[in-house]
Amino acid sequence: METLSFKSSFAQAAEDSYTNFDTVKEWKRETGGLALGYFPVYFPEELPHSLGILPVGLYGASGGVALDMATAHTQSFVCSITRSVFQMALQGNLDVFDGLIFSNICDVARNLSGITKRNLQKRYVDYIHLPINNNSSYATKYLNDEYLRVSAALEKLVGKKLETRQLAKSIRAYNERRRLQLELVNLRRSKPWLLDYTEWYSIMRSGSIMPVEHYVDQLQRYVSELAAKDAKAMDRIRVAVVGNFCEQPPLMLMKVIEDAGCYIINDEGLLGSRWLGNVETKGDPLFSLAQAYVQNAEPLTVRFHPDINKQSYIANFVRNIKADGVIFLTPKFCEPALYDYMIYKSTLDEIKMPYLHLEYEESSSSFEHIRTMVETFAESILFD
Amino acid sequence: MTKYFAGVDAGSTYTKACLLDENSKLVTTTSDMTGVNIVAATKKVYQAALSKAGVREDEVSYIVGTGYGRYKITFGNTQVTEISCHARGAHYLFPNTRTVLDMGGQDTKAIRVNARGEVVDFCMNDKCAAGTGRFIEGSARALNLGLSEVGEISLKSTKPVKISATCAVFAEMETQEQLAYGNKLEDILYGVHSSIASRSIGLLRRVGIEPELTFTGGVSLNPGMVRCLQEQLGIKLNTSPLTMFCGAIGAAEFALEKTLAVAI
Amino acid sequence: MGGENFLENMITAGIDIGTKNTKVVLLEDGQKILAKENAATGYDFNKAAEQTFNKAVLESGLNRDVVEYVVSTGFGRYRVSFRDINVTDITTNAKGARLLHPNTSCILDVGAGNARASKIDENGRIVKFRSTEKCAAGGGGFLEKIAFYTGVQLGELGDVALTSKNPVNMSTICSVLAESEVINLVTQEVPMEDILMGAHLSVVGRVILTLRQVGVQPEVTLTGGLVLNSAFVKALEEKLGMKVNSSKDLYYAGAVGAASLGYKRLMRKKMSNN
Amino acid sequence: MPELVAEPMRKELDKAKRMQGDMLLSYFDALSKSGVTGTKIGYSFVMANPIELLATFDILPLFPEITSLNISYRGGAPPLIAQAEEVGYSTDACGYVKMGVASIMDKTKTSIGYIPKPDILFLSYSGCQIYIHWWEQYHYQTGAPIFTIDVPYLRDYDRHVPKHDIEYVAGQLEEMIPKLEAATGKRFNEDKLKEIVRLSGKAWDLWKECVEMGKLKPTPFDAYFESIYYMAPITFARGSQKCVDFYKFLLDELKLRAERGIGPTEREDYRLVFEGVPNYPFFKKFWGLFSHYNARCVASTYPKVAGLVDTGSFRLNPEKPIESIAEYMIHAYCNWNMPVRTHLIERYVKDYRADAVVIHSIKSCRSFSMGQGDIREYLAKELDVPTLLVESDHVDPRYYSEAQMKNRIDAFFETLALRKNRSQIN
Ligand SMILES: Nc1ncnc2c1ncn2[C@@H]1O[C@H](COP(=O)(O)OP(=O)(O)O)[C@@H](O)[C@H]1O
Ligand SMILES: Nc1ncnc2c1ncn2[C@@H]1O[C@H](COP(=O)(O)OP(=O)(O)O)[C@@H](O)[C@H]1O
Ligand code: SF4
Ligand code: SF4
Ligand code: SF4
Repeated sequence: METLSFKSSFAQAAEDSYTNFDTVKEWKRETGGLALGYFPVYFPEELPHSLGILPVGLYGASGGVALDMATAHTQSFVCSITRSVFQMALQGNLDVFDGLIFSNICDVARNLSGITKRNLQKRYVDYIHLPINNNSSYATKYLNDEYLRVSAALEKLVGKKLETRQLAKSIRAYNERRRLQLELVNLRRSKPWLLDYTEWYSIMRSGSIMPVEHYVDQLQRYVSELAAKDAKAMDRIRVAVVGNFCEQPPLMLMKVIEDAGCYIINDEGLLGSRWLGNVETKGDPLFSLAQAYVQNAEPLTVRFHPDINKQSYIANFVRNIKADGVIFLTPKFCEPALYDYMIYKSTLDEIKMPYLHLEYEESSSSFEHIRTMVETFAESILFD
Repeated sequence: MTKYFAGVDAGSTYTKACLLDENSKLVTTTSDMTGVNIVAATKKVYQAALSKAGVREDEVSYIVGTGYGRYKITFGNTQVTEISCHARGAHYLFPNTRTVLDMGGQDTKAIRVNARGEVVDFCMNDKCAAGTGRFIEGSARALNLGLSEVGEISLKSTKPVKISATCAVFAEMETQEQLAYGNKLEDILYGVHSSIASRSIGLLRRVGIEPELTFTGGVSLNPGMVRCLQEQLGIKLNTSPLTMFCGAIGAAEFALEKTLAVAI
Repeated sequence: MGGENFLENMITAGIDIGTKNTKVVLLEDGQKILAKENAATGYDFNKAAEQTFNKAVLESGLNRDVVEYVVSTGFGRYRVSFRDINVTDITTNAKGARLLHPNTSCILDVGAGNARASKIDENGRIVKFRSTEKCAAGGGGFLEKIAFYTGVQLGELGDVALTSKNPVNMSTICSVLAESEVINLVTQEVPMEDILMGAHLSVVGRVILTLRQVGVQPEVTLTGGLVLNSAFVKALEEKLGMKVNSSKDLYYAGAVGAASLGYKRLMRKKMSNN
Repeated sequence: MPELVAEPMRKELDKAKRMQGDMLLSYFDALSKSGVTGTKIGYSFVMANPIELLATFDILPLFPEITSLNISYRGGAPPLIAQAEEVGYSTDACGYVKMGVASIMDKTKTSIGYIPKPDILFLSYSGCQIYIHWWEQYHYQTGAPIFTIDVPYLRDYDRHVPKHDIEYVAGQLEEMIPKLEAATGKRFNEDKLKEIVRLSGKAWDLWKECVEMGKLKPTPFDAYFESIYYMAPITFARGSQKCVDFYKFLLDELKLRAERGIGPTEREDYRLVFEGVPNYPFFKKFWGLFSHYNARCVASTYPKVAGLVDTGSFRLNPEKPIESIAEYMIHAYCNWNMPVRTHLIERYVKDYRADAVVIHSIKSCRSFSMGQGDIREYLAKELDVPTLLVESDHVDPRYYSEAQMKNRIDAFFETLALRKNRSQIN
């Protein structure tokens, strides 16, 4: 395994994206460019990228900061990612970012944008309302205008104009990233023993902090080396992990799940980065970007899809990826995840697919309870 | 004849009483477990204070009750919440107090006070972030340790364990799981104290931390807690063996003031 | 080796390290209980396991070496140095419950920290299981705390509660809140037994939720420390509207299940060696 | 509620409250008869609904928020919540959702009777995202179709709404018309819509006058605890003559109170601003903790969830019905970002000459509660307005601890008394 040379750079970048952002600082120093932090799940990274701004995903501090300042401003019954991101905003970890952007992932994140603004008066803090009524004929035009609004704000920030050619170029770069990430997804689905979850995770995560060209370059080499690799498969159950789309579970927890006898062949962690597939670059690229969102976005808990039946969606999904079981891994106090659990679970009951529901916090450091539950779960499937 | 003023703090764990004389001098303090019979406990602790000071009942002009059981102090003249009383009591012991952290058995309060010891702003723990003396007691009992031991033991920690859960219920589970991982007792206990400290600091930030900060309530007797708070805050706290009595002292001060007000 | 009798008189041990108590059972041929012991877990799990195990051996009057296989379970299962294998307590409790009450189809295991409900099929396989939600946790440990505040001995807790005619309604979901509510009730001098019964009912309410989530189906068997608590059992039966298996031996269900699983493993091992 | 005013007088002055109660009863009655009358039931939200459009098609709106809060007010929440949790809903989930889902499970009878199932689910995504999840639950539970109106969040910190937001919302409303025609078999009648919008606009104007009576010193009514009764008709009866009549009546009653110098408490010692959803299971007890100190609420945010009537942010215009409804929908309280919400409270404190702010925070409603800590920070630290933040739940009695609540409120009034005394001396 150690032969894969880029492994450590992925891991380093991922580690850096929790609280330090040294990579970003260095990039800024070298290029003189600006950086923009964005909150999960969906964000049109192409917009800042085409203006020379580095977009960086903010996925929580993974327990790396004390939450004392956040506690003063937020209630205790909200998820940890919002509190740790806010704490970082207050205590300066996010000073490296020239702007912060949120979107409509949930009520908590939405209000987080406002209180961040109030406390960081001078910073550019924005909010994108991504349309949920995507079968309205007005949705794409609306989003197109919304992207124009945000672009105008970003243009003001960098003092540069958005150029169509540049945007098309950015879209192509991100298309490539999405393609490679999907390739890796498929590889792991078919041969999960080729790489540990931790490794897989740091590769995906570093995609949201590294400059995209550099990342694509590394990932390309990685994927081809990995595809050629051979490793021994173990007798484990194949599980899909559902619900961790925003706050990220501690890596240790995922390790506990795998060690208890599972291969995680699907997870929703950092899903936003691989959502839309290939975006058209001919014609008006901004419009295409808006259209891609309205038409292609993957069904996901925090996204409403008027035309997709979630019940048949989950049934087909677990069938297609040949899962033996589903683990609902939901962040503590994350309501959206808890509601979809209800919809999905009734279908899984019907198709007799075993499932297990677990809760976590990004800062959790004890997993005994989870270990017991997952071991029992694996035992009940393995020794069927 | 000297006149005396009494404060009785009927807390969830301990009942405390104190007497002040008319010059506002602290004459005596007493305390005992509250137990299940509050009325009896308050009477007992109050009587103990009288006999310890050699004061007759009729020499006491005014009695103020405070604490959760304040309405059960049948012999008291009036009641004041322990928030106002702790503020006054802290100001009595440390006149430069501007912020008070009171950690008792049932709840934790952060209080900002003015130069006269009057409450300007206060916050109490939300249930989901509750870090109180009760939780330390819980861990102590789970580990078969005495209350006064846990703080001492935690001081020996060299490799503190992180207890990250926010709510006391989860934190307690986590404590036990850390044992299952084979971590050392002192390191876990340090983690327990540290996690409660950080939760109380969140509370303190809500009112704003202005020096001097006085730490009151029963938990202020716990050296482990004092250490964690000082380390995390980076400032020194006022504490003394009397800070546990701040509620009662403040109540007695109110008793004195009330009498003065009536006299004028 | 030879003959049939090498498969007889096999002694296996089950060690269940719970958050509060460690329970050990010695089983002969996966059936007969030779000894059962329990002791507080404390903070040195291996030591607790070792001592309780020795006590059980002593009680059985056997020699330590005759124990051929040791299965550890419960939340400290990884810390038993002399285990042959470890199994989760959900599995062992289900096994133990079925051994002691063969018609069991639902198992409710209530320990100190939380409760787990599981449902088994006719072959004893677990088909569904669930643990109390974190916020609704708090099983026996909560009652112990209440016992402490009210000054009632743990052993008498249930009996005192049963004398209540007018249990208080303590509906709070989380035990942090419930605890402070109890303190306030004590402050208001509500009769002790009414507070205690209220506390029992509140725990029952929470664990029944978990049981209903896997689907209640008779027979229901209760395992874990709360079988020793008469008020809990009664409240549970009343709220469920059915009889619940709650023999005292079920306190050891996890250890029994572990030892019986040990017996199976041992059999298989011996057969394949032979 | 404390009886501080002589009984006959009280009766005289509480006529509007009783009238509201009667209106609500006949509304519930109509709902329960819908099965017989064949009226189509459209589930809708209190915040930002296009009720005028539904009324044009004679769809009877059912607001699960209103049924849930009424059930809860009458002590009926626990069995419903338990029922929902037994099938797997989390204790952390919004109590309204759990009650709503349980109330239409087979054979459920609630404390206000049987709740009819939806024929259509009108989803207005404005502020609360739980709305989406809630309606999805119903959709999978009953198969009723969801008609969606996506309402962009107010992103601007100066309350500016970009043109494309209004176009988008208005466009969706237009798109809904043929769908409604298909669902009800009725033709769209623009004149009818205009008339309904006109009546709505009238009711809003009167309600605005009512809430602004809180500016009087002393205030003739409690703008939180009493408003919670008064706010109901504007939600469920908006667009009808009856609704207009109600607010006329209420306004007269409030004027009469003001004239005679009476109000909800014996005296007015404290003027408070309230933020947050109330706790319905303990509503009167909770009120009592404040009225005990002769504290009256002069302005509050929650009674305006049906429409931010006193902010000048929308105005229904019969000539431009669709656009003005769109604008109304965008300016829903929870659709406002936090700085704008905070400034509204700040303005209330100033305009209504309040002494303090009380925030009641709901554990399972993050749309309101996330950020209330920050509101407190701003008011207490930057404006030096005494602010109390207490928490419980809107429907779930399991999160209310009376002793703790009382302790906090008592202490708060002790500090207010100190402040008052001082300002009198100075
Ligand atoms: N000697 C001690 N050492 C350490 N902690 C103590 C000591 N005495 C009391 N405490 C702590 O103080 C708490 C009780 O504090 P107290 O202020 O008396 O509470 P209350 O007012 O609610 O009764 C106990 O829970 C315990 O944790
Ligand atoms: N003798 C007893 N009488 C009544 N209840 C008891 C007794 N012993 C234990 N319990 C109850 O059982 C709980 C502990 O159960 P146990 O199954 O030993 O827990 P764990 O497995 O988590 O260690 C205690 O919290 C207590 O409520
Ligand atoms: S983890 Fe859930 S609740 Fe928290 S911000 Fe993300 S989606 Fe919202
Ligand atoms: S158990 Fe903890 S997190 Fe849950 S409600 Fe209680 S205090 Fe809050
Ligand atoms: S979360 Fe709040 S705003 Fe949303 S439905 Fe529930 S109570 Fe209403």
